[in-house]
Amino acid sequence: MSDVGFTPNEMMTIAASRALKSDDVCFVGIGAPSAACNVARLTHAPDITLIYESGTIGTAPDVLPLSIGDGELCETAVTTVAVPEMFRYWLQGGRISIGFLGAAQLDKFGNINTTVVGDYAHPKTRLPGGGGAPEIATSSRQVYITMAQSKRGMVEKIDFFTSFGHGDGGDHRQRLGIDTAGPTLLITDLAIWKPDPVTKEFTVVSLHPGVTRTQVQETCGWVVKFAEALDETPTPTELELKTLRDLQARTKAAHQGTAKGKAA
Amino acid sequence: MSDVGFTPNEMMTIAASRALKSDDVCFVGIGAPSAACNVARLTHAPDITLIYESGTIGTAPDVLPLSIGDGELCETAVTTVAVPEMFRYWLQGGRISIGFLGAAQLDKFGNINTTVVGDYAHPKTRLPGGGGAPEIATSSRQVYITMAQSKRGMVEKIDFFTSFGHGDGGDHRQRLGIDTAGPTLLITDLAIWKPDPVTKEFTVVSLHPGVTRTQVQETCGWVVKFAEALDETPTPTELELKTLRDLQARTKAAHQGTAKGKAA
Amino acid sequence: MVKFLPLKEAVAENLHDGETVAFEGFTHLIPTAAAHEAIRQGFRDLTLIRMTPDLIYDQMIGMGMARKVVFSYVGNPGVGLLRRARDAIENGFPRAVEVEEHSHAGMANAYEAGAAGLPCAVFRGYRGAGLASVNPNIKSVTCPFTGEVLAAVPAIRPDVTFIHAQKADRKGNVLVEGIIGIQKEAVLAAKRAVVTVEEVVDNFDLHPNLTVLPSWTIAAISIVPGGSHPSYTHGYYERDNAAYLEWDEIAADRDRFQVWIQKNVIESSAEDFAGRVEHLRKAA
Amino acid sequence: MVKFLPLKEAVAENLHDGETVAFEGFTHLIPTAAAHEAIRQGFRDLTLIRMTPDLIYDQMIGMGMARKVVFSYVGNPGVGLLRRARDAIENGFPRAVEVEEHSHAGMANAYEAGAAGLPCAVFRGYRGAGLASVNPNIKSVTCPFTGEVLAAVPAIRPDVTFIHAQKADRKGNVLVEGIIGIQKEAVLAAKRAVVTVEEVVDNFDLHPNLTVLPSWTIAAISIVPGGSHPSYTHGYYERDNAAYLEWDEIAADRDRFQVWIQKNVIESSAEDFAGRVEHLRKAA
Repeated sequence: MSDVGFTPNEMMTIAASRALKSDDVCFVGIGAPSAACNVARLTHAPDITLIYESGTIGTAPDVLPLSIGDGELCETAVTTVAVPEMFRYWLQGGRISIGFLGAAQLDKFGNINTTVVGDYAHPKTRLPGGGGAPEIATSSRQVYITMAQSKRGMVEKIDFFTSFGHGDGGDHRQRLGIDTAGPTLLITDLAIWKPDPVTKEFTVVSLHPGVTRTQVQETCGWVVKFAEALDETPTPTELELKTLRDLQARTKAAHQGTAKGKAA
Repeated sequence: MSDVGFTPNEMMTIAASRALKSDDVCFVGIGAPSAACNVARLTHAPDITLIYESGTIGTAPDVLPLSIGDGELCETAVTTVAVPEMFRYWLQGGRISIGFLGAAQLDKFGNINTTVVGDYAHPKTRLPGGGGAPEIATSSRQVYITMAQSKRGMVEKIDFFTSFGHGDGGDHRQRLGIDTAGPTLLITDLAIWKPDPVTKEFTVVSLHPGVTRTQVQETCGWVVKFAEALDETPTPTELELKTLRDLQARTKAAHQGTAKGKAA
Repeated sequence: MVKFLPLKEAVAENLHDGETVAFEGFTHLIPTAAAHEAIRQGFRDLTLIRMTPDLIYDQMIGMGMARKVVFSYVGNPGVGLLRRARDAIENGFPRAVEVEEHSHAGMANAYEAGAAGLPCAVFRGYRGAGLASVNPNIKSVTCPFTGEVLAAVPAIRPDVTFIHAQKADRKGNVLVEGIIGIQKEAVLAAKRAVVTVEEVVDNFDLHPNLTVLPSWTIAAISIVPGGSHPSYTHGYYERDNAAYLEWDEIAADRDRFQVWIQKNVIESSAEDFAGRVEHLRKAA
Repeated sequence: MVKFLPLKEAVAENLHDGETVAFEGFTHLIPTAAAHEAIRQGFRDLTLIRMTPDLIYDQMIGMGMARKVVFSYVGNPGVGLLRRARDAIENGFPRAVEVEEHSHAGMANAYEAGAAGLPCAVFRGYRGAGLASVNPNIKSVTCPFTGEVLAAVPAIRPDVTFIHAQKADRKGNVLVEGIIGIQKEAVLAAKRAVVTVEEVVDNFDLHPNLTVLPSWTIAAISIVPGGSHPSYTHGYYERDNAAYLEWDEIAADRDRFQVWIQKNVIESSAEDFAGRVEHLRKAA
C-alpha cells in the first residue's frame, strides 16, 4: 500500500471524515476522531458543529488540540459552557447526532474498553478509563468508532465494558432501555464496517484501496464477516489529503513551538 | 404616633434593617424586605450581600426595584447567574444566612400564606402564590419576616401553608428533617417579636416608641404573648430616616419617570 | 435549521391549538410581542407554562385562550395580583382554567431537567409546604446513600417556547445577557423554540462564556425591536414600571380589559413595539 | 472572610493530613503551584478527587501522598497514560492506592450536586457500563413519574478545593474565564476553597454574566503568576504541550521522577512559576 500515495492512517481519517455532514453535531474525542471531524469541517461539511467535552460548542480550531481543553477550542467556539452543563444539557439532552470514539479494545458488537487490560481490581495495564465515553456511547444518537486494526485491539472478548455498544448483539440495547442507535459505523485503517441489521455484528462493507480480505482478518481477533456486495473505499482526493496533511503540519509546529519549557 | 417624626412603616423598615449585619447574605423579597436590606447596606452594613431571586448576587441598587428583576439589580451586582443556579447553588446550597419574607397571612408560629384566601380549589381570593418562598423558608439559615399588623393578616389559622415556619411549634421543623432555624425574627409596624425558645410561638420583645400592648393585641388575630423584659425599640436616627426617605424618593422618581408609555 | 421569519409567520408555523407553550422571561426579556401575536391569531386550549405569568398570561387567560396554567408566582411583580387570572381561577370567567402550581425552585429545577433530557428533577424542596398536598405532580425520591427524602417534579417539556433576546447573528446564533433567568433552559427544554430579538448583527464578537444559544437549537427568529415592552431588554431600553402599575387598573375591569386588548393588541402589530420603547431608551 | 496569603500559608492553613481534597482544572487552569506546595509540605493519606488527574496527581501519587483517588480519566491528556499512577495501581508503588472511578458525566453531576447542597446526583448514565458493577458508589433511583431507572452517585464534598483563576479584585471576588470546566462547582462544593490567581486588580469591570466567585465563598487567595503551568491560563499564557509530552518520559522511570521532583518542586517555590511561562505568553 506504500505506493498508493497515502498511508492507511490517512485513509482511515479521511474515510471517517466523509461520514460526517454539515448538519451533524459531533461530540469529538481526541486523536483520529478529532482529525476526521476537522477534515470534514475544512472540506465538505463547513457548518458541522464540533463539541469537545471541555465545554466548547461549535469550535473551529486551526490546529488539532493536544488535549480536549486546549485554548484554541475556546477561542474559536460559538460558546463555551461549564462541564456539568456540557454533560447535562448537550450530551444527555439528546443534542448530539454523532459521538465519535476511539478504543483500546473493541469487540465485534462495538463494545469498547479503555479502562484496564486484565482484571479490574488487579490490572495488568491501567488505561486512562472512560472519561466522557460511557455516556457518549449511550446518549449520542449514533456512535462512530475509529481505530487502527490489530489483534490486540480488536478482540473476541474485551476485558472491561467501558462503553456499551450493542452488548451481546441483537436488541441488547433496547432491552437495557437505551433508545439511541449505538455504534453504526466502524472505520479502521483497512476497511469500513457497519453492524448487521439484525445481529448487530460489525461487518466489513468496504475495503480501502489495495487492502485484501486476508489483511483485514489477520489484524482482527474475531472471525470477520464481509458483506456480499463489498465496496472499495474511494481513494482520498487531493483536497482531502492536502487538508489533512496541512492540518497535521500546523499541529506539529504548534505543539513543538512551546518546547522551551522544561519544568512541568 | 404621628407626632414622633416617623411613620410606623418607617419604624418597621428601620428596625428590620438594624437586624442585618455586614457579613450577612440575604435573599431579599420585594417591598419592605427590600427597603430594609438596602437601608442596612447604606448605613451600618455596607458589605452586606443582597441576593434577589432573579439571579443577581451582591447587588447594590441606587433605587428600590419594583420587581425582583429590575435592570439596576443586574447592573450593580457582583455577578448575575441563571435562575436554576440561583435556587440550586446559592439557596439550596446553604449559602443564605437570612431569608427575608413578607406575608399576606401569618400565624403565631411563623407559618406564611401568600397563596389563597379560602379553599385552595375554590379560593375566595387567589393570591400570587409562593414564588421563591417555600424553599427560602427552609433553606436559609434563618428567616426574618416583616409585615404591617392587622387582624386579617395575623391570624390564628392560615388558609394555606405556602411557607413552613415552625409548623405546630416546638420541634416540628426537626421532625420534618428541616435543619435550618426557620423564623427567628418578626418585625411589624408596632413591635419586634422573637420565637419562644421552646414553644416557638412569636413573642413581643420590643415595642416601637409610643406603641402600647393594647395596640399590638388589637391588630393581631391571636392572643399575644409579651416578654417579661419588654424593650422599647430605639427611635430611628436621623441618618436612618434620611437614608430611607432619600431611597424612597429616588425610587418614586425613577418608577414614575417611565410613565409616558401607555401600552402594556 | 433556523429560519428568519416575520413574527406572524413564526408564530403560525410553531404554535397550534391545544399545545403546551412557554413564553418565558424572568421579569427581564418577556416576549410580549410574541404573546400579542398569539392573541391575534386566536389560539385555544393552550397549556401555558411560566414561572412568573405576569401581564401577557393575564391577557391570554383573559382572552380565554388557556385550558391550563403551570406557574410558581401568578402576580404582577411589585404591584399586586393578576386580575384576569384571578377572574378565571375564582369565577371561571371567561372560562375555567386548570392550575398546576409549583414553587420557583420547583419550576427552575423542572426546566433544568427538561433541558437536560431527564424525566424529572430531584431537589430539596416543598418541605412542610402546602403545595405538596394539592399538586399530584410533586412526589419524592429517596437518596440511596443517605436516605434523605427529596422532592421530585416532572421535567418541563413545552411543545414550543417563545423568548425575547438581545440579538442574533446572521447565522442565527442568539445572545441573551443581563438577567438571563430561565431563558436558556426554556429553549433547550422545548421541542421548538422561537426567539424575537432586538436586532441582527453580522457577527458576534463576544466573550466566550456568555449565554449563546446556537442556531441549531432554534426553529425561528423574528426581529422585533421593543418586543419585550413593558418588560425591558438590558442594553436597549428600561422596564416600563408605569405600565405595570397601570395594568392593575386596566385588568380590574372586564370591559376596560377588552377595550385595551382591541386597541393595543388586535388593532396593533409587532411593528408597534419599537415606538412603545422610544422613551425608555437611555440617553447615550 | 477571604484572606490574601502567600501560597505557603494558604496551603498550610487549609490542607491537613488525611483530608479529602480536589485540585481541579479541566485541562485549563490546573492549580500546579498549589499542588507543588502541597508536595513540599509533605501531606499524607489524602483522598485526591479530580475528573482528570493528570500530571499533578501523578506527582502526588508518585510521592506517596494519596490514600485514595477519585477520578474519571486517569490519563495524560492527548499523550497517554500516567505512569506514576499506574505504578501505584498496578504495583502498589510507592504505596497502594484505593480507586473510586466514575465517568466524566458522573463526576460532573456529583460536583454539581455538591455545589447544590444535595446528598446525591441523579442523571442518565452508566447504562451498560462496567463501572456500575465495580463502584459501589454508583446506585440508582427510579423516576416516580415515568418509572425510568436513573443513575445516582453521592455528591462530591471536598474538605478543601484548590483552583487557579485569572484574577481577583481587591475585595477577593475571583474571575474564571475561558474553559471554565468544573471550577465553580468544585469551589462551591468544598468546605473551604483556596484560589491561586495570576494577578489582583483594583476593580473588575466585567460583563454581568461571567463566572465570578464572590469573596465570601473563598477562604484564601494567593497571587501566583504562571501558577497553572504547564496547563494554561486563558488570556495570559498558552498550554505547554511540550512539557506534557516530556512528562511521559520523566514519569516512566522511578528514579528520574524523584530527581525531577527534587529539582522542580522540593528545591523550587511558587515564585518560580512566572519564569516557566515567559515563553508561552503571546506577543501583544
